[in-house]
Amino acid sequence: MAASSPNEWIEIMEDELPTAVVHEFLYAGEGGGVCIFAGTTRRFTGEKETVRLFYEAHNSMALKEMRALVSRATETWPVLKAVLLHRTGEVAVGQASVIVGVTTPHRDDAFLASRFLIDELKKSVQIWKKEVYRNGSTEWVETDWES
Amino acid sequence: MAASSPNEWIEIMEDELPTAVVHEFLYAGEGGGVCIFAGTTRRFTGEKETVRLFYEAHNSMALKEMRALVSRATETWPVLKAVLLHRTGEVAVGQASVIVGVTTPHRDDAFLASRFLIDELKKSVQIWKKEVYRNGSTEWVETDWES
Amino acid sequence: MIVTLRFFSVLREAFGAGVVEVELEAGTTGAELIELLAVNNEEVEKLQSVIRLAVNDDYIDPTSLLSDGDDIAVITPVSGG
Amino acid sequence: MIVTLRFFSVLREAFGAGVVEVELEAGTTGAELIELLAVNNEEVEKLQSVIRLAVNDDYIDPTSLLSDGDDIAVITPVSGG
Repeated sequence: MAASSPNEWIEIMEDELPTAVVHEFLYAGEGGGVCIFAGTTRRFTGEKETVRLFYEAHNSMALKEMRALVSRATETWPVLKAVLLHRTGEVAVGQASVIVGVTTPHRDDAFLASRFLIDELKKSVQIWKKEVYRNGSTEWVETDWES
Repeated sequence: MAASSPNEWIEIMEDELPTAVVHEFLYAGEGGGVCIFAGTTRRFTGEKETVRLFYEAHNSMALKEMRALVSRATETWPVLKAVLLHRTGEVAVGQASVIVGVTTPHRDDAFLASRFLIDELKKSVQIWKKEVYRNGSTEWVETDWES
Repeated sequence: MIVTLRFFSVLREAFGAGVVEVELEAGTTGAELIELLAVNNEEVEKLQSVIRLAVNDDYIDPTSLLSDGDDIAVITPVSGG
Repeated sequence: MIVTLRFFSVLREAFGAGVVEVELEAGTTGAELIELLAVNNEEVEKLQSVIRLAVNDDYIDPTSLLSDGDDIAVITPVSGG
């Protein structure tokens, strides 16, 4: 699944997220501010040690929702370039499962738009996360339903 | 000038900023949230077309101030890893002159800490920027003095 | 009528399959389908109030009538990121 | 006494050099040094109210006395980022 427009790169992928290419893509916006958020696997949550995560997506719905979120961001802020990438399958501790990035003329908007994208992605994009703990047990992460 | 601690990478460099290495460094914090801001050269400001920037630093004072800013961030938020890199010399349009990055357990703090670092860097770090325009003219950027 | 159901995460594991075909009476609504699934599966029962259905990648109203051939995703609260 | 002055950006270009040694009377303060520079240089005159001096990488008070051998950075408003 490739970029949906020259200024938007929205993709669900099984491989490691290509961070250097994300920077190149966003810098090409020739804006002044680039804000990137990467969600990585946190090793400890309280006493529990996570060794990896497993992500599953309803790909077609998730991509549609990701495109809708980028559209909303673009309508709200002067977005020159936007990236929204999410991995599925196994993700080891210390790797990124999601990368959000935005280029805008000024930095205020880059921070606000990328904050919006990661917050909304977590609420509405049809992707589910399972924690795999050191002791071998696994758990699908439960979240509050927000419609 | 190398990293000042295993968790802080503060440097002034003449070469292109190493984005992939920045991600690796920040992911190694094993936190949950990584926020990176890159300041890139904006091509147009009003009617004026910038073709490149030139940065000059008082290196020893600038590094000292950058370390102080990272310390303040670390005292205020639960920062696991922090990156503060600034280029000097010529920077072309579409390249980053500065990269700020923070890893924290939760994303709120990553956004706040990196926002703090870029805002304060622009106010207090002893680095100066000259715009080089398409028509050949140049201009040292003037800013408000904030002590 | 025959519809296709798609399960993910907790429900995929609870049903032991990601995609199943089921026969429903004509005139079944979305809410009624969830009721039917809840009778035979305690994960569905537990999540019943927060499950949403989507047909052809669009969420539907619980009162919507399902149609023969519908491709129905059974969506539980998401947890990506 | 002899001190070293370091200029950057606008002032480096205005003075045509980044580092210069100057002779000052003993007992000269930071504010007096800026006055002296302003007399001979219109960029310093223009920026006089916002220039700060640093000795050995620490900002000093305008009333501080300078000492023989001081390495003095003449800092104008910064514009990095």
